[in-house]
Amino acid sequence: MNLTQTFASVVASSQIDANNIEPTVNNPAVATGAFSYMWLLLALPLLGAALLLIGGKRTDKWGPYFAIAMSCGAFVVGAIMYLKMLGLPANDRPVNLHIWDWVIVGRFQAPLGMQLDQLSIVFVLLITFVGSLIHIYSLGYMKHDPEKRKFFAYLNLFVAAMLLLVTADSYLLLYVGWEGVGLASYLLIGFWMYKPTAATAAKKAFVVNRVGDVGLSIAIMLMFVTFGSVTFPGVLNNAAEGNPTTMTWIGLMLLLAACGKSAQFPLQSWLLDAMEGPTPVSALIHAATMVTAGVYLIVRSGPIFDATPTARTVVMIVGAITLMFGAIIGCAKDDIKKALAGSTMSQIGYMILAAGLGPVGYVFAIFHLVTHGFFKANMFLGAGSVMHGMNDQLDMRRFGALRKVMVITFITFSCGWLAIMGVPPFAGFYSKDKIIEAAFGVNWIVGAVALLGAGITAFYMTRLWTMTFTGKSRWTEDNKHPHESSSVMWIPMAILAFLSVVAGFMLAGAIETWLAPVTGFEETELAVSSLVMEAASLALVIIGATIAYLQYRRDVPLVAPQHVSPLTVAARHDLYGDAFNEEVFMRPGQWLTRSLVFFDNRGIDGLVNGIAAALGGLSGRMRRIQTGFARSYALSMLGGAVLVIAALILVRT
Amino acid sequence: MSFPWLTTIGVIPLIGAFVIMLLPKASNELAKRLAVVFSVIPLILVIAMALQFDADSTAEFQFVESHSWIRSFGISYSVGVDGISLVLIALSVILVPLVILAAWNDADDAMGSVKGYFALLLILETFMVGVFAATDVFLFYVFFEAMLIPVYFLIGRYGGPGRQYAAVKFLLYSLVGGLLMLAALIGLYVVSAQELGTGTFDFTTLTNLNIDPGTQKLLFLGFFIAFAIKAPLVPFHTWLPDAAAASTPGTAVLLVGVLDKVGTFGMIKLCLPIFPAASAFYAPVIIVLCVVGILYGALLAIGQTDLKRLIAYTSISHFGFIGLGIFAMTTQGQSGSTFYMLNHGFSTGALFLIAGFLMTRRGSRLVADYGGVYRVAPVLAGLFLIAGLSSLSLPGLSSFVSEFLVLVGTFEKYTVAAVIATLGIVLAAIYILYLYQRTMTGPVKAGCEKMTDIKGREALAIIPMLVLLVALGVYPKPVLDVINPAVDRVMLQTGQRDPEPAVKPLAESGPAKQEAQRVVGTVEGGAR
Amino acid sequence: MIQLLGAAANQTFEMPSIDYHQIAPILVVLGMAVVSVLVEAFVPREARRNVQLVLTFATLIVAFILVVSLAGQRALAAAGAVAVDGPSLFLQGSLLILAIMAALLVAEKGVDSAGDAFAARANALPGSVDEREFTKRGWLTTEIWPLFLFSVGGMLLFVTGSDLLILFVGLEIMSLPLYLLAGMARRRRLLSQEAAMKYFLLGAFSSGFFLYGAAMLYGFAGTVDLGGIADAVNANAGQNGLLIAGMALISVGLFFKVAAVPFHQWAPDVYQGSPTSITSFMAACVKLAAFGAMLRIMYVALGGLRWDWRPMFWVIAILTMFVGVIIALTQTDVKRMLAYSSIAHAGFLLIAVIATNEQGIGGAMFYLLAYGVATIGAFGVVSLVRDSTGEATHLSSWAGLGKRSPWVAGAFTIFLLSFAGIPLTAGFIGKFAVFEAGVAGGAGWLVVVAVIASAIAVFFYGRVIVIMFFTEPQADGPTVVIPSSFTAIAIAAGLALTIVLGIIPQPFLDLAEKASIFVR
Amino acid sequence: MSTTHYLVLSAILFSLGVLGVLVRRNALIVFMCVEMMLNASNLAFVAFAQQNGNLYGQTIAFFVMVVAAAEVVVGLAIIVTIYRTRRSASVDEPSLLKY
Repeated sequence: MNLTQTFASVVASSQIDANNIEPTVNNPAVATGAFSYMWLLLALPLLGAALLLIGGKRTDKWGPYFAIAMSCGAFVVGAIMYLKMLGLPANDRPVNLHIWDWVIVGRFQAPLGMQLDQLSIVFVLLITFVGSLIHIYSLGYMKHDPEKRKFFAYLNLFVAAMLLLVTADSYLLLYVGWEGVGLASYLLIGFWMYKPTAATAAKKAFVVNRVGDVGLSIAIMLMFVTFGSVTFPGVLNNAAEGNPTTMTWIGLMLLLAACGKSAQFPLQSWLLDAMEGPTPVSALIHAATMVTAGVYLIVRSGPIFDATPTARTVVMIVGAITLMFGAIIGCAKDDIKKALAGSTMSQIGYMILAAGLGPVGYVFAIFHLVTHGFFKANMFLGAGSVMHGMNDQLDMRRFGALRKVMVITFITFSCGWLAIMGVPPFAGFYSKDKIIEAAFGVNWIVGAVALLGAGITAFYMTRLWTMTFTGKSRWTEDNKHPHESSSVMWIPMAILAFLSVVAGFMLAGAIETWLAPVTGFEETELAVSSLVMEAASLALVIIGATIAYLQYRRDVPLVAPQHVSPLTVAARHDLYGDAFNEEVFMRPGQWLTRSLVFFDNRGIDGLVNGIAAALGGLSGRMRRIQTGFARSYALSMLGGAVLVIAALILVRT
Repeated sequence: MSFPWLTTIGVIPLIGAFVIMLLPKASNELAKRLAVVFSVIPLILVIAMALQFDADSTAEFQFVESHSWIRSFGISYSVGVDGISLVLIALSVILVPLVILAAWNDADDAMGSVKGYFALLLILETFMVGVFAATDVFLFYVFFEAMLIPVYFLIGRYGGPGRQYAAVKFLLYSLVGGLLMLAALIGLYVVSAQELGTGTFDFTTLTNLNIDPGTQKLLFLGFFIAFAIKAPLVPFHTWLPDAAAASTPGTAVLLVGVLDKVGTFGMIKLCLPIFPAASAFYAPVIIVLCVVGILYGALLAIGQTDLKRLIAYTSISHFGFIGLGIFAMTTQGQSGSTFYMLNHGFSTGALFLIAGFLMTRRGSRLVADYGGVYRVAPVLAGLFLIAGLSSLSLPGLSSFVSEFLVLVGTFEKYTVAAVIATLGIVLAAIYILYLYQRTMTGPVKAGCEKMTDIKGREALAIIPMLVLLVALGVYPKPVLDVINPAVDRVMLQTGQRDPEPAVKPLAESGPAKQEAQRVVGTVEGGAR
Repeated sequence: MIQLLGAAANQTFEMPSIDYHQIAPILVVLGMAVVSVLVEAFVPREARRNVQLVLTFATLIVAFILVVSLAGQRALAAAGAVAVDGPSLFLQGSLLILAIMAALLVAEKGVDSAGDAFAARANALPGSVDEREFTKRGWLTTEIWPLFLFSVGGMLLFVTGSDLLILFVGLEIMSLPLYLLAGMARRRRLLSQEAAMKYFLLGAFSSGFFLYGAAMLYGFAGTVDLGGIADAVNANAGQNGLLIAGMALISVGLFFKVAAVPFHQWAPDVYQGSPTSITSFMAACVKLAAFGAMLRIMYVALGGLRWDWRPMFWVIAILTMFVGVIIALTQTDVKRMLAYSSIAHAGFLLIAVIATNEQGIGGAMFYLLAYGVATIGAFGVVSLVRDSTGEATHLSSWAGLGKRSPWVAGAFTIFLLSFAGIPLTAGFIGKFAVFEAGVAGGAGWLVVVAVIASAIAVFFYGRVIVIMFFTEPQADGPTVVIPSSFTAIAIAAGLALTIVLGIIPQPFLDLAEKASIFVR
Repeated sequence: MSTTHYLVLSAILFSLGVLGVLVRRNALIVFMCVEMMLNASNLAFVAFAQQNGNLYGQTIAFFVMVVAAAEVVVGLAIIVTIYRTRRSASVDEPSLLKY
């Protein structure tokens, strides 16, 4: 319980007034002492991945354990860094480790360096902690998979990339981590590549993420052109000087990147398909860590967004739209993982929305990110446990009454369920209600959306919970004997469940203090007291949960009913996100590709071959002039002579 | 006179070729082994030479050798290297032994003599070293054209179906360009004779000429079209897919990996410094061509059904990037392009070789004939993925560094072009991953069940390239340090400067600053 | 000679002082040609061939040594009739080298089972009993040797002639034996005779033009001395019908000899029909001699009028290049293809004439030498590829030659690459020199046109390589005959010179450069 | 008579010769026409010699006659051989060498 203890001690140790703190100038000190070993954070998991991949089958036996050790090792390193950081005054906490010069060309200077500050250490701890738990869980979940070693290698690779993402000291290096996690995600979603669906989903995830990466690329280029630098200090400390239009563009491009990675509207479509991957992957990557990278990016780039209200508003709107989008999809899905994926999308919508609120929201975005990391990972692992017990069945209509046979899973899952709904005193209550409050403080429409989202969240999560664990069993023939998972799987779930319960309580208040020096913080000004807000949201949650419980408690048809409202149909089709992509991008794209292939063969190459053919034809004609008759040759000579004379006379005149 | 590094490096493969040709019949195995030996020696020499290369030298060229050759036309045998050419020579001498290893069984006596194949590869190596090392423009041209002949035979004699058409097409395209360049070359000589009294082909002297802009434009076109055909830029590209598809994988690697670089090398080393005004004049048009090429090549790659044609089209897209960086005329763009040339050689080289391994196993060039290969040959699939990821410029691999530098360099001057070009990275993801999906994933296709995984010799050919891609991605400094001074010189010769950033930075984060911080840090650390 | 005639006009005949050393090469060759005729008359049949061979080669070598001994001289010799200057010596030297190589081919007796490449007796009817009888007896037409020597002598005269009469006489001495030689092939005699007749009639027709042009110029200038004509041109810059007509008609005669379009049509037929060794002699030496004369006339006599004749030459040059390369594209006979290629080369060479500068002279001379050695080598190879009916000149029968006889095919490839102007071959340096002269002489765009034509030309050169190396051999395809050392030496010399001139051209360029000023 | 008359006559003869080469089929006649062109030149030379007051032209005419004689020898040899082979002296007779 290292994390909770340490977070709790924050409350005691730093009693700075948390109201309205300006972020300090981003000027990290050079890492010394223990900090100079922060490269181990990256090196350990990277070593694990490299060893397992290069070592091949030789490492099959001990590989997974080695990977777990590397991940846990990274957590230990992170924890030491954190403790070390605690001992420093707030403004001295950011440290920078210059590893070596990386891309140095003219004015373009991107060092290979790590920056550890209050914001990144939160992520480091979250990633390594949840990551390690999921490593352990996978030991059980992937026990029988012949390619287990590879799976652990990819997990380690992911952890390394994710850590690079959050500890990079420049946007360019962040980009490396950014795509590194994309690669790991690609490999893990497509882990069962013999399934064409998995292969397609993996590719789709990567490609959609690349669309977002275009945004990140352009943002970095804009930063370089504007500030002559791509490092965090170089960009962020000067952000206020930038031309507002430029800053807006940078902001929007960063948002595009965030949309890709965090499955925000309109780049949300890959996340649901990504559920093709093994469940621990969904828990780690597509719930707890990677998908929150967008939030990290926006919060990290706070000074840029502070300089551009326009971009911030767009961020907020995108967050709000996705919030509803994910929630609605979550309501209609019968596949337990897809329902959870919809929920993830929606929750990240909350975070993005919070990040779009500016300094009033940054810390809550991170707060929710952390608590969500715990409870959503917990629920995904729970879902994995259910699947494990149910012979890889995913359809919730085939579940029911699992409460009795999978007691531990039921309990841990319930903790997560309560946490995500925001029932006090579970973790989500603290983090989500702060976001709703902050949203109301900025704009009541957005606030209302956030509030309504809380109700819908309660509905779909209760639906999921009810259909899975309560009611009558609707199990199929081949999985008549569900069973509880092994301890190696439930212990991580239990730990996460515990955190889903206490994290919010422990971190509330402390996290503002901790993060404020980096992100800045402003107290929300509300017309009504926060108690009223909390009551309203709780009421909505109870209403949503009750409706769901009543509806799905008893008779759930084995096949989804066909005559349902258009909204449900739309939600089942992911609100036509894929259909839209298909119609607007894929089909015209395919048409374009085909016609270009045709054009290249017949047009350009046709022209070239046509010239050749024309010359050949001309040659065929011209050689006919060579008739073989001496007299016609003589005539041609005479013609030539006339030509010569004519040419000479023409020149003369 | 110091040791003639470059001549030695260039001549050794040629000697090797002669030795191999003189071997008695039916000594094919010995020929292959000798080919490895004669291609590894230059590699060792280049490494030794590179270690002595002084990146901070003020001299334009190092390891200079110069002997008068054809005095009547002011032609000399002059070789020397700067950062750009050193990188490309290194690329050539690294790829040739790897290709020889990978191409071990590419040729058989039914097609033509096995000895001939390896002798031609070695002859080609000589010309490749020569073309990059030449500091006399005429000498450059001589190698530029002479290279065609071994390649012509490599394609036409040892290639697959359609090799005759492809070989002739390759030859004609290249020669049309080459001859236009010859005309421009002669023009350049006459201009230099008018200006200096006696004509010269010496590169450094030519860069100092003051050619009148109108003439520059004409001469520039002669050179540029030759290079654009070679590189190849859209719309001069259609020879490449045919040539790459019809040739053996080894030939394709050298063709696309090194030979085509001669085009982009010429653009940055000849067109820009000698014709600065014309380069600046045509740059916008060329930028447009390059951007079109990036997207066009990528879209066509997506639409291909033939493995090698597909890879060839990806290269067309990549050459768009290289051209873009060169004609953006910024330090970042040009350094990026130069570095890109190196990386592209490795990534595309690896792709072609692995495609070749697939083809030897399955006997088909069609993408549709493959599927599920990763189950039967996981290592092969894994290596293919890494090569592919490098082709799509995954951050962390060296191709990312170069591609990003190109984009950022372009963005400084041609924002819209850079933004459109950035879309190329999405298309790159599509063509590579779609290819990977179709060939490697899914259920095992009929005909692929018996595929064996990669063997020792094949792995030995591929892995060095991939290792270099990863290593240079993480630590590109050694290469960038070599390239940067050369690019700075090109910028100076072209009279171009990088634009200033819009905001004067308050907090610098350059190395100087870093250094200062480090010092302060240690002092504090010591005090603590 | 003009002085000689002038002296006659003054009624006081003075013996002109003639430095015989200066005209010794010509005298030796022509004199020995006469001796060669006597050999035909007095030496027994069995010994004739050997005697003729020794005589011919000795003559050519001695003449070459004499040319070398004249190096550096610059004078109008033989009372102004011939010019001993750089160009003429360089061209004479080149001519003699090429003639020796061609003579080696002519002397070949090992490839045809029935004897050498010439009809046993040229007057025997093809297919007649007589012919078979002569063949069986193994008779050889040794008359080719005096004819050969006369032709060489004519060429030597043609490139040095400094007045129009000498040029005309040289032209005829050069051509008349060739008409006969063209018709003497042992195999495919109908073709050979047809070639001879066409060559003769059209050749005579063209020399009619040349002579009438000479008459016009004489009418204009009052002299046939090239220097005298130049003086008259400079003195009389205005419009003059005689001058224009003379210039035009003389040009026609020269264009015919170099096979420029539209005066080229004889060339493919004659090249194809003649015995291959004679074709090589014509292609290399006649072209060289004719261009030598053309350069002299256009530079020395008509140089002052270059602005008048240049546009006309532009037109002819462009026509020549394009017609040559385009028709060559679809040729299926190797010899005919080489003929069209030779037409295209004439087009490239015209650029050097148009340049009207010193580089033009030097460049053209180098080009002619480079082209000549490759041509003789290439035809030498052609003469080796045979099937049961003689030479297999149809391209399709060359399929897979590279696999059967890699060295012969390799040699032919080098010659083709030289024709195509690929670097490291002689042809490239030649092309470079000529194009450089063109650009320096203000014909930049013509060079661009030439470059495009060269690119088209690559197609048919490349096609031959494709056929030889990239296609499978036919089962009953022709074989490469192992020649005697005559042809082998000729091909090897061609190969060696093609490569040496390509890689270390400087000594030859030096020579050509030093030799690039006409005396007048 | 002035020189012009001779020149006109010479031009007419030359043209006739050219025309004859173009229109006549018999190789012998064609050859005769070529000889006529040479003789037209001779006439011009002689006329110009008269006009210019020197003997060059007249001397040249002698040379040309010699050359023409040589040409006859060669030409007749060729034509006769062809005639013996083909039983025809037509220049249009089967032409095997073309295109």
